[in-house]
Amino acid sequence: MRRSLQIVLAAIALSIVLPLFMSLYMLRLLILTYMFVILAISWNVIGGYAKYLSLGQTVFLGITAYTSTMLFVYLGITPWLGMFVGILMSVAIAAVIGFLTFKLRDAFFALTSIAIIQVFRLLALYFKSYTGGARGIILQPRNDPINFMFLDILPYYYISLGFLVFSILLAYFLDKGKLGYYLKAIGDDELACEAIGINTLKYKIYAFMLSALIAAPVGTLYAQYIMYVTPDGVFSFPHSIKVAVMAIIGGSGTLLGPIIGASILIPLEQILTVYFSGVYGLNLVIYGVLLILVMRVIPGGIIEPLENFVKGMIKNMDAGVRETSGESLKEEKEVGG
Amino acid sequence: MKLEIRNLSVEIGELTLLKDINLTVSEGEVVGVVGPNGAGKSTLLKAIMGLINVSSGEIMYNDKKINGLPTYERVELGLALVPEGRHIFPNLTVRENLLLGAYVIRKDKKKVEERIEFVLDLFPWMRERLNQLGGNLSGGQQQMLAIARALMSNPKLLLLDEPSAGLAPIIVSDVYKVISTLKNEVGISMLLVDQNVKKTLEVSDRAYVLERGRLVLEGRPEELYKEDIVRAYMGVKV
Amino acid sequence: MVDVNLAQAIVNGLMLGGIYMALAVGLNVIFGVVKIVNFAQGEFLMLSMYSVYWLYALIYLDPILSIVLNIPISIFVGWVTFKYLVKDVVEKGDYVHIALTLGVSFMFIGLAQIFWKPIYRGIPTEYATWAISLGGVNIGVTQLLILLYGLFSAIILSIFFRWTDTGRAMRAVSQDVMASMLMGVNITKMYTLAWIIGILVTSLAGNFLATFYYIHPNVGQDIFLYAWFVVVFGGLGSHIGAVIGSIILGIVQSVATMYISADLSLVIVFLVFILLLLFRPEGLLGREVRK
Amino acid sequence: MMTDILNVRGITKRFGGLVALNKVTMDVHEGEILGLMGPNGSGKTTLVNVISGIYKADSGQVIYMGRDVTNLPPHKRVELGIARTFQTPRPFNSLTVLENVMMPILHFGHEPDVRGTAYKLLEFVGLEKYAESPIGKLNLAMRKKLDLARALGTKPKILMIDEIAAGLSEGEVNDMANLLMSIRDSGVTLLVIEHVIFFLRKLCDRVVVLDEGVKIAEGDVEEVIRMQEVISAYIGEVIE
Repeated sequence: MRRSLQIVLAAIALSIVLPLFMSLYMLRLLILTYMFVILAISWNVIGGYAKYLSLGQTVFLGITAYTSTMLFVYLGITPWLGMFVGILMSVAIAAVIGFLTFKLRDAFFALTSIAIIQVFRLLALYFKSYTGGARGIILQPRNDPINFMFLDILPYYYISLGFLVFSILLAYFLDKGKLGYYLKAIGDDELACEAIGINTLKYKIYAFMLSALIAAPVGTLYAQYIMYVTPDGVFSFPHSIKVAVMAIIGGSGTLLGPIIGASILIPLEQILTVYFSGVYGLNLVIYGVLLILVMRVIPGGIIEPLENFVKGMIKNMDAGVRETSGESLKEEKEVGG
Repeated sequence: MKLEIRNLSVEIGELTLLKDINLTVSEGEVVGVVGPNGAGKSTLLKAIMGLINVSSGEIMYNDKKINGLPTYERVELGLALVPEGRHIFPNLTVRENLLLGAYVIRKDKKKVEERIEFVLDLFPWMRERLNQLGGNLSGGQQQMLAIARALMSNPKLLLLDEPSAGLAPIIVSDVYKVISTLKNEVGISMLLVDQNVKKTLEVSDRAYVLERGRLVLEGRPEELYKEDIVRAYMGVKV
Repeated sequence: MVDVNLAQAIVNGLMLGGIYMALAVGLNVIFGVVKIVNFAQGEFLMLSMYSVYWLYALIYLDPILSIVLNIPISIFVGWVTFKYLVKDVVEKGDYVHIALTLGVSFMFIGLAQIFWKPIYRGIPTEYATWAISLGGVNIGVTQLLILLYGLFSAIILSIFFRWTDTGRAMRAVSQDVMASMLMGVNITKMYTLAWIIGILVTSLAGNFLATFYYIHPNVGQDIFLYAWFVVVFGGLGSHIGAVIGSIILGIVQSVATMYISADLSLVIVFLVFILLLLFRPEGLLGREVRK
Repeated sequence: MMTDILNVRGITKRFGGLVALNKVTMDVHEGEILGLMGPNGSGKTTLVNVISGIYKADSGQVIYMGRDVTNLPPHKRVELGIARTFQTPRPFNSLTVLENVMMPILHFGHEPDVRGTAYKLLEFVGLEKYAESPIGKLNLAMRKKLDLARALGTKPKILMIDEIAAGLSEGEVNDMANLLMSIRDSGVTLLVIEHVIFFLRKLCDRVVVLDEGVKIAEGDVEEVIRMQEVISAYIGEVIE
């Protein structure tokens, strides 16, 4: 336990200090990765724990992005505030969607989730006079911290880091807390849940609201960072699928799985685009092949073999330490477990 | 036709369903297996058909080991099972259910028609209902259909799993009339598993009593004492 | 008097429904028998359209005539994908099916993008512009062909399922796997066959679609979402449901396009779909799927 | 004077054309162990599903402690104190043994020390050694005990137990019977569905016998299992 706390603190310190020495490219890559990690964590709440395969998860990103941006452009309300309005909207809409669709299962639910994100995308396209239609809403770059706008990239980096830490904390408390238990149980066996008195619909809706809460802030961050919002960019079916795939490849239904999945796949995708810039489509092939492999070989995701590997390493390290310092067996058990 | 089971055991995980079963069915013979629920009767029939994996032992059919064969090959060899709970195809018509029963002889259209006539003679009421959906038949009719369907492939050995389960007494008598006809007039070999001890013993040439996965008694029906059987079922002397 | 515009909208909707129908029928066979929700079905259509395209571009073979070559190609593709990708996961849950077939879909789209670039291609056929005029209502010949193909495949499959031993055995498998085994049916063989038929029916729709539609690595995704809604709407596994569902959704979309807006027409289709699902989750003609 | 904890009034349940339960009426007295017996397909599990709310009866009422609960959803009934276990145990596989038992305790929140209470329940059923183990480590008998412990976590007043002896060895069955008696001694009324008869004889104060959805006998165990109707329900017909 102490060791993992040390690792976490070290990681946070590194992610605060290192960017000061990084190239612009690296920073952009990190911001992108952080955003996708957050989205994958958000997906995991409903798709990983409760096993409801949502394929329209970025709908909450889109709702918040449009809300805060429109409030800013038309009413001059700072996106900092608009973000909270957007989050509230996302969470409320999650509750409504959840109430309507959680009676459906499996493919029905998956398809409906696709339908919902398409509806939002098409609505954003249709109400051109407010949303700018397909061209979207474009912001003019300027340095205006009060309105969530920076010319330098570092502020965006630290904000996304903040959001990331926030979402990991939420995921951590979910995983260790009551709701996490409920969702894992719902994912295992809904009938058995009803039999011990759990109103499963209620907790699925809570979970969807939490999942919206985690994804929503990314909407405003994305809009302010990219400086424009388009229907295809934020209500994106391909991105939604990618988010689900990252979490599944990393290990769905676990705390670390989505983080690992997104942290591997986004940089991998970027590296591939650099080295094979001409080969458009390669990243899709990689996603596809990985997904097939994971489903056929390690349905639990990369985290399964990784966890065993790390556990083995720690054991070996501790064995080495014990030989020299004669530590007790008890400690090893604590670390291993 | 000869079925010989040697030292058959079936285990699933830590659960032993059958242990060291030795059993034979000879040509033209009707063999009954009785025993309370959970004794392993259905498991035995499923193992013979290859619906469940055998842990050890041998299933010999006509002196050939059939343990590893897939179910459809066992059907091709001449085995047929009327499963517990009937399992007729509810959304197929009666005729279609019968045609599926003839799946392994489907290439021989003349033979199929012959078999249809054969089972319709056995179950005359079915003639008028050939185009009804199987799911719309009553429980007793479904049971008859399940038997008729199994007979379509002209099996050498018919396995029957709980043919009387869930049926009213009068229907049970009808089912057993059919089984007697099959025995006396058609001469087909049968392995019959049922909770209905009296009916089973009446129709069997030989019988086994199965209790908790083990064969505890074997003999001709008149050699099996009523007391022993009731004790096996109810745990009390009556 | 029926307004000519409305009549045209309905006819257009019928044609649109024809496209959906052709694809929905293939999806349905696979779902009905193998019980797999194939999220990669659209990519099989896409691959087929490319093979039609290349047969045209390289040896100048007419898209309709190339059906003859497309049949063995599609059967082979179906067989290989089932054997090496799908077979081992048939017994697994829906979650695995969806994720695995999504993976297959990505892989194919990616490969198409790598090999053929994300550019829009088309096959300039002479008959693409032919139309029949009926009292002011125009019917495109190529669209009519795909509608006919959709109806034709639905009918042929219904006949196959109703009147042949193999078709009957497949229906039996879809109702009760254990009992089908007891009838002597080789289940794996039936799954393989159903998968191949599903892929074949969808692939051949590509021959017709390629006569007037664009060819692009994403074409399957764009169309298939709607085909899926049709299938779910009509009732998973029901051929008549797929036919009726595709016609209804096609007409709703087309009429809404004419009277409201092209963008909102899809929103309306979605809303109709979602409403139906909420009140009749098994679809119009589907049977209740118990889990 | 005995009070009833549960009254089942004229319950009928049909599936398509099949009548699974036909006007079944029975009372469960507070603090007793009532056996519900009958051959396969006689409607025992259906009755439990109707009482627990998983099935909706076509007609009839379920009265629990004087209150009509016929139209309540399953989780509400659990809240009131009606719990059940399943024929095949249904543990939550992604949770540990202890976490499985913690679920209902967490949910109802009537205990400050969730972990401790769950652990005590595990001790009660004899699984404390496996508290931190994954479900895969448990054998069938243990999984059944886990199901019991989890159901007890809902603080039931009446617990319905579906075929807990099926598939267990003789030693395990005895062990299970003792466990059920200590559950009853802790103040929980038990409705025990079973067709292993020696288990019922060991355990029950009274039994109700169902056959083809109809109640055919009720009363003292030793008397009931010697009744001709009951024997013939079990073994078909009486052998002369």
